[in-house]
Amino acid sequence: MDQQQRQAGVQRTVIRTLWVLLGMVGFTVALVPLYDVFCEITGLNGKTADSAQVISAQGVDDSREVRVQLVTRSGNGLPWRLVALDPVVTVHPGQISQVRFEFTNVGEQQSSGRAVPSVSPSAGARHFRKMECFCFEQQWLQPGESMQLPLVFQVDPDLPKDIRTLTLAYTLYPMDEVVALGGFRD
Amino acid sequence: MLKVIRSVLAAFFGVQSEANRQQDFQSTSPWKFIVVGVFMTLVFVFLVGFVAWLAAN
Amino acid sequence: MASETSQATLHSSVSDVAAGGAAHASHGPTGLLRWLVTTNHKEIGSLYLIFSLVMLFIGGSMALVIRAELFQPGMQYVQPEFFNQMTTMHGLIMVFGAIMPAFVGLANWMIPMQIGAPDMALPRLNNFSFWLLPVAFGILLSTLFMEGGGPNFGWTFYAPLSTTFAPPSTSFFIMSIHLAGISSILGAINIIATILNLRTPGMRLMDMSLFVWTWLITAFLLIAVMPVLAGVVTMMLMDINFGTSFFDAAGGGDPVLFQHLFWFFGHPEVYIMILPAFGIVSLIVPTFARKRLFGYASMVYATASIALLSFVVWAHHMFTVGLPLTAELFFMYSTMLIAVPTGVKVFNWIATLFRGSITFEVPMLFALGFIVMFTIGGLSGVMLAIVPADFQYHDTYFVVAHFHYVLVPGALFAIMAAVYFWLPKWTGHYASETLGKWHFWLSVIGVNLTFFPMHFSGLAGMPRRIPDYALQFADFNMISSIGGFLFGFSQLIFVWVVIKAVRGGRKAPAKAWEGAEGLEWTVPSPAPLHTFDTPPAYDPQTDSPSRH
Amino acid sequence: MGRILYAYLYAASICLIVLSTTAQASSINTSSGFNMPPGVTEISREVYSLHMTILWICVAIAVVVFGVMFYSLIVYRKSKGAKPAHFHENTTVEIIWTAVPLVILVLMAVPATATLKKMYDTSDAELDVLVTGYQWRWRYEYLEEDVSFFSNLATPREQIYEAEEKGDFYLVEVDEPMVVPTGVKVRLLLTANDVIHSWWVPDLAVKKDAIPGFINETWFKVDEPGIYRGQCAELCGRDHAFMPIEVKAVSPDEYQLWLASRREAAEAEVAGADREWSLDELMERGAGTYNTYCAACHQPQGQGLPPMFPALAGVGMSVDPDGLRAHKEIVLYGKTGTAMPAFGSTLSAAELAAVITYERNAWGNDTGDLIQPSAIRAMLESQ
Repeated sequence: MDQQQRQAGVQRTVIRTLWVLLGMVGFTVALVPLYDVFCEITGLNGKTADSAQVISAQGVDDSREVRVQLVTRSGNGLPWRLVALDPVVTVHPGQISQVRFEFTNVGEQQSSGRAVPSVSPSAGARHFRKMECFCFEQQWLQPGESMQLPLVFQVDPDLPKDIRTLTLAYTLYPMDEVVALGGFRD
Repeated sequence: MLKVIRSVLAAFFGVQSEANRQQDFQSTSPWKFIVVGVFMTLVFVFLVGFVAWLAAN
Repeated sequence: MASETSQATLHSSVSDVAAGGAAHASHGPTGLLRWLVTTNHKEIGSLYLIFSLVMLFIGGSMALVIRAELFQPGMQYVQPEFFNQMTTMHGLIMVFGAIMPAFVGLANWMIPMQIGAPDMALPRLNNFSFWLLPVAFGILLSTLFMEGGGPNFGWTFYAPLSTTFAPPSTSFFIMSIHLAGISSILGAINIIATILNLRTPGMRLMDMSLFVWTWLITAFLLIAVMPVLAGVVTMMLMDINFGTSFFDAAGGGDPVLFQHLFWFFGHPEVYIMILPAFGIVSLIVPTFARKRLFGYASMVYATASIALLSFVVWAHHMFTVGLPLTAELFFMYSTMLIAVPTGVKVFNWIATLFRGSITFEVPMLFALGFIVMFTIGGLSGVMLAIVPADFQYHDTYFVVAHFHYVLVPGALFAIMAAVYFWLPKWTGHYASETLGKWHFWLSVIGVNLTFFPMHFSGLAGMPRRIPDYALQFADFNMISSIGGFLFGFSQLIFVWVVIKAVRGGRKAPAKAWEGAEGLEWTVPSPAPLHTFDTPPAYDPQTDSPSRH
Repeated sequence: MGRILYAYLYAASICLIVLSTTAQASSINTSSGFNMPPGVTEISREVYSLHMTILWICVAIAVVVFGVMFYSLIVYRKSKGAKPAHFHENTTVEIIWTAVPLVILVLMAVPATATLKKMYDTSDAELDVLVTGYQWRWRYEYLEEDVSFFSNLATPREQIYEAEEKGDFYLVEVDEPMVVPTGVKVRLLLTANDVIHSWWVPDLAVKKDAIPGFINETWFKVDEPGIYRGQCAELCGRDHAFMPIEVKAVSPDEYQLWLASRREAAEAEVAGADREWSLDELMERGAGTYNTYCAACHQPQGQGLPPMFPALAGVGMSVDPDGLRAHKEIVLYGKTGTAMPAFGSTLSAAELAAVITYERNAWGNDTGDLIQPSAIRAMLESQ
């Protein structure tokens, strides 16, 4: 075989391989948003939607009761106190309920924080619909300021039958600067 | 086309007879096999996923 | 990425081949500079092999630090933070610095000779991809001397331990991974281009040796997953330095995303480290059984099948992160299924041995050791696939035993087998049989003494990556440590064997082994610097490993 | 080829010798010393039998495969005059040896699926405990019971650094075990404060990752009273080896008594902030608190491990007379992006005041600052 042909072949192969490589780079970049979408659809890892959802109009299922536990935690570095004022509520699937949380800044400076939610068991996460939640945005508090914020939610009636307790945990994190890449999309 | 699918299936199974193999390699372009292979992988993923879903519920 | 540089190198390399392939390097510079600028596939192959041998000893010394500390319960020699750096660096160096470059080195040496090509398709790119490696690992090793020490988060570098809570040197670690990754990608492109275009006239794909076949598939795996690794470390870099939150829940990210991305790379990576080993064993077993490989076609198909399936099993490394039930079941089933084509390979080798005419030269010993011990590692892999049981095995010494069986008497033994197999071709001299046998038997005893007890300590409840442990695990750890030192020091015999063979020894003919087949055995031993400047004659009817 | 066999027999005999000696060493779980512990729950026993089933299947496969292999190696030696055969393919044989493993695998998947489904069924638990992984300790919060506490490694440093004889439960003992009632389904909610940890108790067959910002769940039900020990299973930094787990299962009555005593102790701790403390009292209390919660990073002599963990002795805010406010804030609220947790919500006012006083006066820091628990309480309750 002559050199000319070989050289052309090598060049063709290299170009094709580079295209495959480029495709994989693109795929990698796409994996992050794909993962988020996948999580939101399946509730993978207990993630819930990060913006208000519409009310599911399937009606209230009075035959079932679901216990909803509300747990709060504080991350490192924010002089705030977050208290669930209604730590446990019992709801019927489909019913719209409201619970209250109290945020207090015990520090000496104005600061901002955000409560990041996680639902367990994760199979129940996508059935936990939030109509109104402080977790959709970050909060600002003056020193010594305290405020009560509501969470309006609905457990949709499609919740798997074997889930009778849902735990919603909020972890409070300081928000200094947010780079909208990979994380929150606000 | 059916032959290609059969060959790819054989590949998944990991067994192929020499005669069929010879036939596969009569065709010069591997692209048919690669495309069918990737497609069959997706089918396989879907199938296993379906079985897993059935088993879970 | 260094795209401009590589583009430039690439173009000049292509024209280099066009210029006749024979011209380069024969009247180039001499001495050290010659090795720095060489474009000869044999010289670059040697560079890769020497580099990986050096890395094997550096990574091995780190393993011995680990084993020394674990010899007895209590903290004796190192502090926990240094211990963590040792486990991390040991893993990174062995995976990216020893095993992978060794296979690339073997590919460089043997692929052109096995397909009748004068050189690799892109010789200058070849040189560039090699020299990226010493730079990458120089940077990686230098992190050990930086403030706060080197990477200490395990070779899997799970976020956020490797991002928010990592030592300051982590950016250098990321840079070295990038460089090693680019090197692998360029190497893979070169190998694909060589195999697809430079085969001697008459050699079809299905006439290639299994080593070439497995490397072709491995190269595609590299192209597919190295960008994912590069992507994941880039995200880490941004999380550390630019305030993004890919893996940080505080900013809306997710640490589990890291694990998904890492293992989407990491599982195919496991096969990158084992497929070329399959190829090597598939050459050596028929040679010393004096019988054609059983089921050549099935072997090729099974390799392709393993490669494809390796993309859909990644989460079996993550069974305890709390995946939904359906996902756990999916990954359990797919993992069990991937064991089937792997098992088929083992059966094929044994069927090759069956009714052969077997002799036990050193390469054969290592290949047989591979089959036995890789199978042990494979079987414990099947156990690990069973999710409920994996909850007990996960992150224990049982896992450590499993993957070391796959990688040490697996991948590493295959590399050793290859070196003994081709040393006569490379140096013109046979390796010393006596020393080689000592090396083999001490290695076998050392490996099993080190890693077999780890199954027991893991099952009994010893977590991995701990510098100190409960008294219950003391005996097994002591044995593992003794075995580790025995294995480590036995490798000095190997160095001596290689040096001896380079300097002299029993002269080898062109066809160094009675049962050997393939084009590499048609050129004289030692192989001259330039082989197959004119493509050799090839008749599939008589020369193909798949002939009837 | 006898030599290969010999080598294996040799290795095997060494292993057996070891097994016999290990059996005598004190056992930290129900393991025989070299096998998976059968454990103490219905699930753990199921997992164990699943493990034994696949183990024996794998052994059987190995015996067949290696049997054929060694038979070939022994019989078809060239030195015995073996002549090579010429076959190199047999589709029927190949299909059989592919199909047989496939069937075996399917058979293994069925019981595994059933057990896994049980392990995932966390419904109808009677007790919910939130477990939080910290670098390097666990925290247990009994939800709806108003009981919470840290569980720290109890093994003294002297044992680790060879200055003292090691105890039977070296590295697997804690100061405050997690106490659970027997016969009750306990649901664990797992999360972490900093990096990923993994909560593992082999006897309960429970291993689940604790992921910062996310919550996972699993469950167990212990039938027999006893102490079950485990360790963190996910590399979490320097002292990963030093954050054990101890689960103490007691009768439901005893459990109620324990809850009451915990609440009482917590009340006493709160009441401690009502009175004035002397410097000596604070220093003594502070030394204990410091060694339990701070010494792993900042080191027993306050020298730290820079750059990750800053020194406290002689430098920085702990010797700066104007640094008191900042010092209190960092201890109470933690520091973003570091391992420094917010102790304000987890330790008592007395402990916090004591440890800050200690840090400002120990190792020659000698600032003379004396922080009263009441001042800390005022800070936490916001002005």
